[in-house]
Amino acid sequence: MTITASLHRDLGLTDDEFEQICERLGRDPSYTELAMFSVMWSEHCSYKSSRIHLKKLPTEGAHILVGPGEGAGIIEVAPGVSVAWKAESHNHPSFVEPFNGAATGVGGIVRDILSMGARPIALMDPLRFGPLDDARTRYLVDGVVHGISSYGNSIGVPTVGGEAVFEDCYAENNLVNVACLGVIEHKLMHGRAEGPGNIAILIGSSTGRDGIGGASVLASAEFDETSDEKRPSVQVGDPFSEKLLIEACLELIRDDLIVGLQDLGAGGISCPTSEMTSKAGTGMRVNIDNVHRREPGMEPFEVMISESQERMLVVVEPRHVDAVLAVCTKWEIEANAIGEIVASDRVEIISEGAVVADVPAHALAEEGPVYTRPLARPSWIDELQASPSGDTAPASLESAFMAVLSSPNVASKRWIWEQYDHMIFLGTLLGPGGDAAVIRLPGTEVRVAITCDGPGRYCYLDPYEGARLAVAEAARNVACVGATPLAITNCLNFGNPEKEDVMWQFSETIRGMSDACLRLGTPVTGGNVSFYNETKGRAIYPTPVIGMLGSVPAEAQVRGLAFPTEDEAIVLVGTTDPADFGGSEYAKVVNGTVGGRPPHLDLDKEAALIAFLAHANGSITSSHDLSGGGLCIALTESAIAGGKGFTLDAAGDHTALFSESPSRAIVTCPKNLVGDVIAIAERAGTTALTIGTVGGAELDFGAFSVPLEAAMSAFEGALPNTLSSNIQ
Amino acid sequence: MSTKVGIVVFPGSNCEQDCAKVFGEMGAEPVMVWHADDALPDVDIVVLPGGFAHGDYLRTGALARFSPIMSAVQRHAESGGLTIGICNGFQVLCEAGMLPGALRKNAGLKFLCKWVDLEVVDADSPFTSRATQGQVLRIPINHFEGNWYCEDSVLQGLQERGQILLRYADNPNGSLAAVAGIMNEDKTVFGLMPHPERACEAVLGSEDGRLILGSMIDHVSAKAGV
Amino acid sequence: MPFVATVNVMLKDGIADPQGQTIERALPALGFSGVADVRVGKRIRLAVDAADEQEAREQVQQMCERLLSNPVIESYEVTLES
Amino acid sequence: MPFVATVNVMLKDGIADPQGQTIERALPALGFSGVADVRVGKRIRLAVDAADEQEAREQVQQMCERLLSNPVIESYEVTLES
Ligand SMILES: Nc1ncnc2c1ncn2[C@@H]1O[C@H](COP(=O)(O)OP(=O)(O)O)[C@@H](O)[C@H]1O
Ligand SMILES: [Mg+2]
Repeated sequence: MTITASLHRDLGLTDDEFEQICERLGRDPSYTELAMFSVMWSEHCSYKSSRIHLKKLPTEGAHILVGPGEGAGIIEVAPGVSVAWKAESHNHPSFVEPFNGAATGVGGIVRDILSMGARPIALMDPLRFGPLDDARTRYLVDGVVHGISSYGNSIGVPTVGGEAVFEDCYAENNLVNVACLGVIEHKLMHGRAEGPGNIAILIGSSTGRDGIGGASVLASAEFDETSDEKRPSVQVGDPFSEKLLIEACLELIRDDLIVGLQDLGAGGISCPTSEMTSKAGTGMRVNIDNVHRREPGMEPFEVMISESQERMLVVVEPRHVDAVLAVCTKWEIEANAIGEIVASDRVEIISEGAVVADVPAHALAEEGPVYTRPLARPSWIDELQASPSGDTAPASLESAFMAVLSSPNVASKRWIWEQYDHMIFLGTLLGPGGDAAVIRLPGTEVRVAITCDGPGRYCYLDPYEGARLAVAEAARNVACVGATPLAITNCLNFGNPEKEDVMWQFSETIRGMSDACLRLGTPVTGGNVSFYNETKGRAIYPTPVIGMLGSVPAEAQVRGLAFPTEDEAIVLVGTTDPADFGGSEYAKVVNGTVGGRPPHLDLDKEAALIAFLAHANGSITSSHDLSGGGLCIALTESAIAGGKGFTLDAAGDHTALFSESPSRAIVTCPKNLVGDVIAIAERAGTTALTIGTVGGAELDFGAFSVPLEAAMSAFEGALPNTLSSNIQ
Repeated sequence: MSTKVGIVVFPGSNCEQDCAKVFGEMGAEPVMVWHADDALPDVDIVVLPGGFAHGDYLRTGALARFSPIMSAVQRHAESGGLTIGICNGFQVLCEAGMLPGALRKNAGLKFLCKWVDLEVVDADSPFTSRATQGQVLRIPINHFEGNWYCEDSVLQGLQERGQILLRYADNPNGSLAAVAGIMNEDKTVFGLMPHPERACEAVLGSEDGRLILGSMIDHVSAKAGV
Repeated sequence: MPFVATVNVMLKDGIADPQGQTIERALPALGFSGVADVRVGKRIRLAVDAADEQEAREQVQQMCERLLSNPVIESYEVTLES
Repeated sequence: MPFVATVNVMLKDGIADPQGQTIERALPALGFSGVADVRVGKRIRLAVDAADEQEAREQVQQMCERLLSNPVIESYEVTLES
């Protein structure tokens, strides 16, 4: 095949990028080389639009062993005990084919964790869809959840939490983010191809024409009517092979048989062959005739960029090759030596005796284009912030409450998480349904807490404030279950970066995330950027999803949100601003408004609340943060979880009940400890006030009262009633 | 001399470590047994753990029943040794003909991971002796294919011979007669969809699983005592 | 001699079919009326090598009995092309 | 007029079929040799009521597009008996 003038454009490369490629090579690229550059230099692999911004994030911390740039961040959560924590997006593939798109999303993040030498032990799935009254959306929800369920359950990794948010802006661009937690089992590994003479072995599934151009076409081009033609590049997941791959790789690491390993994701074989050598300052000579294939007649370029799933590349000393192959045979997965590490700095691809590509590894892996995209604060943001926040009082407090309680964003997500194995490993001390999940690491008493939060509406109203609020809520959620916030991963979902307002939203988000992470002492250990979540010119809300990791101090009690005992006092910690309605669930559901400014966040007050939740550990019996829906929803969730009603001392109006002021939580304690609890709060630098008592079968808000039973059926029924009986 | 428990690992099994941990904490001695071996080590109890043997491809348990180890498991049962199949292990035992019936997709056509209440139908067995008849056990289920079925005549026989050991209090998957766990005629092989190993620690929500796993250990010790 | 076998595996009559029932329940909502008795089964295609059709059929039937179908709940039918 | 429709749904060529591959890899160990190209699909039987064969066929094809098959990765074929 020869290079036609426009070929690089078909592959998603600009004329300018094509020029740079020719410069690096000192000649025109071969077709195979062009294909390799097109995937490695795609937005998805090269972060060309986001790099200069991501550099500004705080990444340092005493307990951070590995920061951004590798398969996953590594955090030491207890002396000698380290975990890997990373989020990924699979948005576009999941919109094209929800079941397989979501399933392969899980497979991809799990291999990222595995590439660090960690055993994947928990998953979370932050999801965003359009409104549920649309049949196509219900099909997407069902397919995505089924895909995550079938893949995650089958590989034996529990899915212990996530998010499910339904907004118009996601109708044509759903978000399927997946976060994975792993624990270093034997030793920390690096994706480096050290040592000329060492052998590169490809293990796992055979290579077919899956997702040809996936990275550059599926993940990096805005949707339009033609996206139908992109469908042939759909990839099918095979959780069975993934499970065998996990066990085989961990055994290779345990027996010290490999020098380095990396997963094959977007970019296919092009990715590890260039990145592992580039990192190690070596080169690799690859004979792709040895790549085990599923289909006959594949072109070299297809082999090089195929995104067939469930594959890893391991680098092995010659003396260990046989042992490595033996382990793979035992686990019944295919393995073939495809390359040799060489002293040069080039990746050389040989097919049927001919050199089809010969490229400097660094050029592919590191020297991708870096863009300083133009950005500008859009004029519409001023109008938006000046518009009403939607805080006007309801006709009936009670019907407003029932409406918010049964809104899909607030209602129970049980319909989703009951489809996920959330118990395997016998370590799920707190599973889905609470503020954060608490996982006891296998073979230890070490407990970590994880949660994911991404308040898109706040970010739409003000990306800087929204990003700070996202980090604050995530930290608050792990603090509520008894943990100390340690570090975050993130998944940054945005529209088209070639548009000034989207790029502005992105830079503001980075600024906000940085400020919040610095103040709360939670560095960024890595993450993922997904641009082009935009259809026919309509972008999603800027949606930074924060994955917070915390550790529960050895002496501390793990705490749920359920009201545990009758007659205990309910204490509200933190102050409520009656004006905090911008982007709130109440404003959207009751007044049909998304406008004004997001709730005001004072990071010092947030830090104070987090300190309180730590210091009060011995005195309080439950805690639950206030988020979507405000105080009345938090109270109701704790009542339903505990199967006990409550009575408030004073009748609050809608501002008291629905305001979404951050830095607040409700806690319960025996009445005789109320004094201590309030004192602890004041010492920590926040305020606390007794607002009611646990007990009875009514949710008595003073102004109105609802039977616990009625609230429960509204809360539990909302999702099943709309999503019941789908086809699988 | 502690009870030796052989846990069979098929490619795609994923509850083997959980079973080993729990049996270990109960004073037994777990050993992993690879499916491709054709002999069992010297063990008193065989466990077919939960998971997705061979990816559950074709049918759950359809490929696993052909694993070389299965004929050794059969001999173990025939010679009076105890065998328990949990979830996927139950499916394998049905496919292998070591237990009657078959497991279809859940009536609700959804994977279900949740806590359920189980009624002990018969406490006079090596698998339920630590419980009492009619006792309600809280143990989680975790499956897509747990909808047990058999022909009426077979069901009758099972009822008459007291081979149905556990029933769902609130049938979550459409199983015939709400059957959650059944035993073979010789009282040596027990299969159940719920996961007793997930209910052996208070902080995880229940310790009722110990009544089932413990009954097996008791049975072995009693025999050894004789 | 190469043959291509097609095996259709269906749940036996009288055995409830949750998949079929779910589809049946979903159809009216999509505007399809007058649909009944929906049954969902498997269709397996494979290539076998055998001396003659006779032998090929026996091989495939063997596979069905022992592996491709579960006689407790399923029935099967085999068709062969060479 | 009542018709009985049979719908065969198979993965499109080129789309990976892990299930088929796994079965194929397992067969030799189970004593079945000389088997290749295993593909696993769905077979759906249903009864439709329509004015004539023409209308019945159109109805069922609609169902395939919207519910019975996943057009992104699967192809289907419909046969009708009255
Ligand atoms: N897609 C999902 N998968 C699994 N669990 C989910 C999902 N969506 C929500 N959940 C769980 O439901 C509970 C409520 O979610 P959410 O309202 O986002 O909590 P919060 O407001 O504390 O962030 C959490 O425990 C969360 O983990
Ligand atoms: Mg919360």
